[in-house]
Amino acid sequence: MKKIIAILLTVAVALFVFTNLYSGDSDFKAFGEKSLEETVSKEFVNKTVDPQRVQPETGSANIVTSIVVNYRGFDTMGEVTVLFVSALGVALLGGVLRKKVTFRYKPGFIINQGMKIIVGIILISGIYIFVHGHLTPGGGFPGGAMIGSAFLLMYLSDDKFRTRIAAFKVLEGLAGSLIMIVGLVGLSTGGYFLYNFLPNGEIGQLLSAGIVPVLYVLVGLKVGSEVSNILGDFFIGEVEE
Amino acid sequence: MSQYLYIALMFVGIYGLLSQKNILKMIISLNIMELGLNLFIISTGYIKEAKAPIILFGNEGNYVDPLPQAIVLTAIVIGLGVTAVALMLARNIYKTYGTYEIDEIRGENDD
Amino acid sequence: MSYLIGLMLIVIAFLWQVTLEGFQRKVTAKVQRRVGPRWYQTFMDIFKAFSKSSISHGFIYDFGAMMTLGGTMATVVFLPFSGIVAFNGLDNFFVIIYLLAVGSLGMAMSAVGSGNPWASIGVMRALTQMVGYEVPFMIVVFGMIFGYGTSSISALVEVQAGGFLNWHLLRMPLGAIVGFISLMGMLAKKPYDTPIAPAEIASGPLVEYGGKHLGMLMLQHEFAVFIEVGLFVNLFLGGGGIVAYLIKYAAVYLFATIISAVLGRFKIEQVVYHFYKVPLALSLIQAAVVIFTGLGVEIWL
Amino acid sequence: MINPVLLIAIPLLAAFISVFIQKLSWVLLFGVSIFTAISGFFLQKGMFMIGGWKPPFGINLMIDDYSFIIIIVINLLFFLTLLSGMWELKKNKTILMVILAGINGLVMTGDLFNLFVFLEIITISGYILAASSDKYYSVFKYLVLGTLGSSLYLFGIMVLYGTLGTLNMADISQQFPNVSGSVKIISLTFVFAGLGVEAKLLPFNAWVKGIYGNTTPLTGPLFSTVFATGAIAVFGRIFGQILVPDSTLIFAFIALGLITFIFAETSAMASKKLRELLTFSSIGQAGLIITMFMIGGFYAALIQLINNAFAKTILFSYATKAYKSNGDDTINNMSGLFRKNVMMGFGFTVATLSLIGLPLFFGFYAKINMLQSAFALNMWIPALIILGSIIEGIYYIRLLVKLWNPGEEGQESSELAQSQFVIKNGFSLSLIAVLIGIIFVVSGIIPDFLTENIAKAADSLSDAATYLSTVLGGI
Amino acid sequence: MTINSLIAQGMISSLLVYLLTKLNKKLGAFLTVLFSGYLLFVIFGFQNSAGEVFSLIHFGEFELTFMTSHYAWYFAIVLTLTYFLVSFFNPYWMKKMVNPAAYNMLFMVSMVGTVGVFYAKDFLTLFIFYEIVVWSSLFIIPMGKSRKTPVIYYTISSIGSFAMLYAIFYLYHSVGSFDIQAVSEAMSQAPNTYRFVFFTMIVAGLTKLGIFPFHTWLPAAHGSAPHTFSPVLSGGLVKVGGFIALITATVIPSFKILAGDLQLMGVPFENYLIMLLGAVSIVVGTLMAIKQEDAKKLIAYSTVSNSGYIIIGLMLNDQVGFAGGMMHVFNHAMASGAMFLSFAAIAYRTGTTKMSELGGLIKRMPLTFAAYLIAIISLAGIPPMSGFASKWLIFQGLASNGMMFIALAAFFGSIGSFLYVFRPLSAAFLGQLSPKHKDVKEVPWMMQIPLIIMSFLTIFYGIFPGRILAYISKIQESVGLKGVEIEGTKIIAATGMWDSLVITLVFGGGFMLAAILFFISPKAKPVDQMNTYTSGEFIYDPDHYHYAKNYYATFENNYGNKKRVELFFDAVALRVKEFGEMVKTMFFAKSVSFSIFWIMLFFTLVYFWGDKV
Repeated sequence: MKKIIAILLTVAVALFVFTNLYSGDSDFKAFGEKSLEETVSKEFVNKTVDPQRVQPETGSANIVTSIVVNYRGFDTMGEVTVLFVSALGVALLGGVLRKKVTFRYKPGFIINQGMKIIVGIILISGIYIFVHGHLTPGGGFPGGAMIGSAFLLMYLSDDKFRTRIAAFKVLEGLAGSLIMIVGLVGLSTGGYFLYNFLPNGEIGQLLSAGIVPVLYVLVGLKVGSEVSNILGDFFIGEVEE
Repeated sequence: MSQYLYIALMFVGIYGLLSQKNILKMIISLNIMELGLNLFIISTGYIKEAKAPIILFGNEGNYVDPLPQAIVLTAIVIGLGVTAVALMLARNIYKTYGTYEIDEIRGENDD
Repeated sequence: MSYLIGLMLIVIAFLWQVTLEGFQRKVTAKVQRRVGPRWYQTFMDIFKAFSKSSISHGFIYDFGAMMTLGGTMATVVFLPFSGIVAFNGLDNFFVIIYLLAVGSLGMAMSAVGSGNPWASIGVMRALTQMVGYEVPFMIVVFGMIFGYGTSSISALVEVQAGGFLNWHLLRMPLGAIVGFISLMGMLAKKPYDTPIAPAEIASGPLVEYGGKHLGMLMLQHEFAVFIEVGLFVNLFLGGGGIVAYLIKYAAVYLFATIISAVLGRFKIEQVVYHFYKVPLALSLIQAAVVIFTGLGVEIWL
Repeated sequence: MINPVLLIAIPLLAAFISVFIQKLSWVLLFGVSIFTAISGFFLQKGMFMIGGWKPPFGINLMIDDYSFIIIIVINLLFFLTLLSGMWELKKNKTILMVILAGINGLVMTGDLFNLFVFLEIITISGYILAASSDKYYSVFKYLVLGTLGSSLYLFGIMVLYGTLGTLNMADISQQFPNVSGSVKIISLTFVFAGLGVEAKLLPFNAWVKGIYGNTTPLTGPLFSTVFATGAIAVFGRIFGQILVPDSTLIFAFIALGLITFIFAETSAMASKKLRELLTFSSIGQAGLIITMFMIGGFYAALIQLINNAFAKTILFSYATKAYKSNGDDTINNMSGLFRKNVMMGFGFTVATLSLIGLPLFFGFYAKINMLQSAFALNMWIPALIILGSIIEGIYYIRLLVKLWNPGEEGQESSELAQSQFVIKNGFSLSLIAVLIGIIFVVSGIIPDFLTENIAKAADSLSDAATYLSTVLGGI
Repeated sequence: MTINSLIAQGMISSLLVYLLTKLNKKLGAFLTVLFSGYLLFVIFGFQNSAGEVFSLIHFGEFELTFMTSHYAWYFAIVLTLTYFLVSFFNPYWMKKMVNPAAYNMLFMVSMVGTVGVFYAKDFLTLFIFYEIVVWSSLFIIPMGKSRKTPVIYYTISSIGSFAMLYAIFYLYHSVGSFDIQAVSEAMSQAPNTYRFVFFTMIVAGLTKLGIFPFHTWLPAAHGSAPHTFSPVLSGGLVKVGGFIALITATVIPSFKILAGDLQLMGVPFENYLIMLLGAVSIVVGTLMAIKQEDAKKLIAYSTVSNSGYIIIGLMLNDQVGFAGGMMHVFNHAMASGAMFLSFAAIAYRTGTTKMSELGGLIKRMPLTFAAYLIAIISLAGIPPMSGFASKWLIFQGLASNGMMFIALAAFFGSIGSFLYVFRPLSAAFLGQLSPKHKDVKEVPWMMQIPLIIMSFLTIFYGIFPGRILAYISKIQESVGLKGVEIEGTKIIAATGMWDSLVITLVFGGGFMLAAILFFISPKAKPVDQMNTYTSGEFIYDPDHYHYAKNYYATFENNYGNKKRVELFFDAVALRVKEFGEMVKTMFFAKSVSFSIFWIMLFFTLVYFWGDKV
């Protein structure tokens, strides 16, 4: 009975949403039918938000990156903070458990050795991704996540790895502080927080797009260390069965 | 149209929240809902026959809307953070009450 | 001058009512097939009481006795007696009713001040009974006051002038019935003699009294009867000249005596219940008739 | 004059630094809090672009009179909370700094999606702080509802984006009236429900009981004042200025606000524990304030918001301290507790009376303004507000009478019957209580010295044109 | 001296009193005496002032102003007098109080508050001070016996005050002004608005007066308040309700505005309805007072009954009845104040106010007894005390309008009052002295002062009621009524007249006559109280020989023993709580799904309801 009510209710609300969203007189742009001209994005794409700036406004080839890090860099700063807080939270919550993990299995030789090779590759590709965030798809977050996955692999394969969490904490804090400092430097040089105070260079170059790559690298490092932290904290309290 | 499916997916998540009594299942439901939502966000940026918004690829002008992509990036990360906290909470609940079933949790919120 | 008239009224009241009290005892005795005392027996009782020695239970015991007699005598002064009004215009119905209460209060205080629980119980009964009879009576008079626009008793007497057809006994028959029943209650005649109830509570408030205290209370009782019966005569029987007044008075009083002589005694809660069941309803009907239709006041024959 | 970005950037910077310099975190936290509390008064007004990108393309911070006053209030409250919860900070210092940044951002931001990000920052911080009570299931409930709420909010704003192609508040508020009804209803209800979770409106607020009811001296005042004020202020901003609902829908929202108010007050009346009672009172107040925002009584809503926030600081601090010191907060066991700490008792009483809206205290001014603006709409809303106030008054008076007067029922009040409870570490709270108490009394007699800025704030909220021109016309 | 500086002084000195009481308990209490005397003195100076306006402060965009008027002075003087007289008791109770400093402060605040209420020029000021009075008195009550009754008090008070607040803002919304004069003028054009306002605003008056069905707080609060505060509550604060009723029905002239409405027995039906409530409260108050065991509760119920007289008198809005109602304000303040004070005196010496535990105190506390006796004679409306004057006027007013049913209640209450006022007299002062209280002494001289003053005033204005009525006739003329007619000591109503002086003299003469008779007769032999007729039994225990418990048990048998209104209010409170619990279980359930269900339901409802916005 309960489930039926649940289904009915969900379906009812869903139906109402559908009918309202896609009804004839709805202004909502149906799937794929919108035009870029009607959104603020057209200025992002054309890089013509601020006509007084040196063109192109951002040297980032990846427009998504230019939005994420430059036009809406503030969101990114917030999102990094969210991740930071949740990493802290996981640590705090896990701190209650206070028990070191031991796996029921013993990592074998193949895993041990294979890991050493693969981790390097993963780390490097991760770093590559966030360093080239302004040029190619990807960026700080995917890169950071890859770094995190590398460390997950290390956790899984090596019991002794778990001692270096403190280093991540420092890295995390440092990267975060640097992001803020970059923002503040922008404030003091350009008058705006997160102002792009570096030259944009030429689109397509690695050293282009002003502070975008700088920030994205910092974000990548931060995300990587945070993800690693989260994972590390999860391992702390694993209860032995 | 696939956008319908995304909204439907969101409601599937909500249905999960409505009907599930297991904490882990609820976390999964939340994730399903967020997934649907993220897909919906992405879909609002889709433009027919437009390309990824990367200038180097040479599709001058004819890009899909990049803003939803930026937003979804943020949304995903936030979802990740929430899920991490949720999982940790689930572990603490299990540690404290020895169960993941909501009905079996005793000793909270009773006055 | 007014004060002298007042004093005269007090004397008249004393002489007339004490005499009538003697007759009343005689009548009661006759009804009950007894011989009964002589008609001046009550005079003798009172004078004797004043000459005997007595005991005092303290200040309030004495003070209350004085207060009750003084208050009741003061009330007599304000009651119109066959057209004689000591203070012109001050014969207000409410003044009389409430001034009479001074006497009751004094007696109650004095009685309870004696410290005898029987007295307390008697006082309790007296007060309770008062709640019973006063309200219907006042409602009836209230109708009259509204009807004639005056609460002066002499004015209410005047409107009844000109033959017995103008009497309120006939104009307001229900009111008169209520008035009479209330009168019985005021007089504490059977069946409403619950507060005194000699066999039950040893004469209630009077249990401790002797000598001059008793004499004063007896006097007070006579004056109170004079006022109560006088009120009925004035309000329902149209007052009249001195002779007519006295005859009406005697008739009412003896009629009440005869009725009470053959009846038993109510319990106190029965008294209140009784008064609120029939007389109150009748009085309300009477008042409503007067107030809403004018029947009995403006419209009459 | 201080650039408002600093109110976000400096706490965040301090938070990041505190991770690797643990020992300094105590200093950092108080330093940052004092900095924000003071600099709130010297905030530069106007529109501030982040990264120099003009709205609606970039993100902007908006400091008009409205956010100005909210920022001052929130930062002061945060500082007071820190003072009263000084002994409870433990490992939460970093998170507190993040919260400070998040709540400031939440109030100042001029972008709907940015608002979502800040909302998430404070809710996730909230989950973590709430978990310090060890009531994990309650926190989980909060988490589920909070996530659901923010997802609904996100859906709502993405529908708006899909329709209008912009996320900037000013831009949206300009175009919103022309949007078709079906999009309006979707976006409004979803945004309303999403924010309703944080603002504690009735069907969305199941988490509140478990969280507020199990607070510590730190989290109690933090949630009930800082978070609540921030959330409701955002609510007021969005529904008072940006997405102004039409007549039909606003009626539903007002109804919900009033239902929240009255239902929560009845629940509070049925509560036997102090924290739970305060919890429901907070919910009720939130409902009331949101109702006022919805009917357009911005001035009254703001006054009541501030009144409620400062009053709840004392109430929750005291309640949580009493629980912390004695392990119990059943009201019946606390009889005569104020006799032991008269200063706190004074503050508590004044705060309560102000909350009920009795004259001589600031709350009365709020109440008469509420009634005035409610009467401007119709006759039933003020009647319901008054009904709720009666219920609220009853349980608060019951509480006060109990806490001031030890003694068994039917016996003369005497010290002998006094509760065995004590309040530990109460010195800072005593100071706060007396301070706020005096402010309440003084402003209750001469409200002008507080209300001048509030009136400006209310004006700026109802004056959408100025907001638009400041944001979109600027630079 | 102006009213506003007086108020400011009062508020400041209340703080001063608080601090001084902290230093020295007695000192603070003496300061309350001093200040209330000062207040009385200053207020007295405003006797002939009318229409003077004083501005207090700007309260936001509103301005709080005071205006002197005759009716304000009348109420203010009655209340300050009550406060002043009661304050003499304060120094002796400081040791027994749990929080004397707060008591003194709140005592002062409530006193100043009442002055503010009466002199308010506009409704906002009136409401502010009204609420100040409510909460300041509210916090004194729990210092007595009960922690529950203040809540009852607050609940009922707040029903009234919030109804008034609603009315005030409704008026402000429709008239655009808080000013009483302005509202009064505007209302004559808008009888429909006024009709609504009349009923909502008068609720405040009814609650404060303790009119049925809002009477439940009176016995609860008065009965359990500190002994020194009960007289203020009953004699003083209740009259604030009378003032509200006066403002609502007379200062805003209901008899003119509602002249077009259905008239019942000469008054608009609105007034008549309120009078009916007054009548019911007379009956209820009387019946309930009769059966109380605790003297304070008894007096509290008598207050209910007397409030009924006040409201009936005020609602009559005529020449005679209105004057009676107004005069009853004073009479009841003095009488009930004196009654409560005498029982405070008894409690001071014996520690109890339960009638069955007392008895025979007249020998030990004769002055208290005398004060009580005079008070009850006045309260029962027996000449020659002042209480008779007001009752007589009210009866005349009722009679000339033919309000039969209300008169029924009035008569019943009047006769019934004999019952209940006599009971404490009999049970506490008369009868057998309990051995427990053998060594009780008369109260200290300072506590005797108010008793003497109250008794004196009661007698004085009983003999010369014209002194008050002359002022009341000024009030009547200032609100557009015909002033009550007085000739020397004669009071003339349309349906009769009476002369208080003559009655007093005649009564005095009668008393002298009786006294002469008494003293010329043989001297009586004083005997011990236990030396009475005992049906021949030997009685040794005075306690058992004292008839005090269940005094009117037989009478009570005639009516039920259920407090129906209290039960009703309790039931309402219980329902509210149950509803609260239901809300808790419905919306704050343990399961998350539950609230998600509600959210979904909310969406569904919104979409159903406002399909297209």
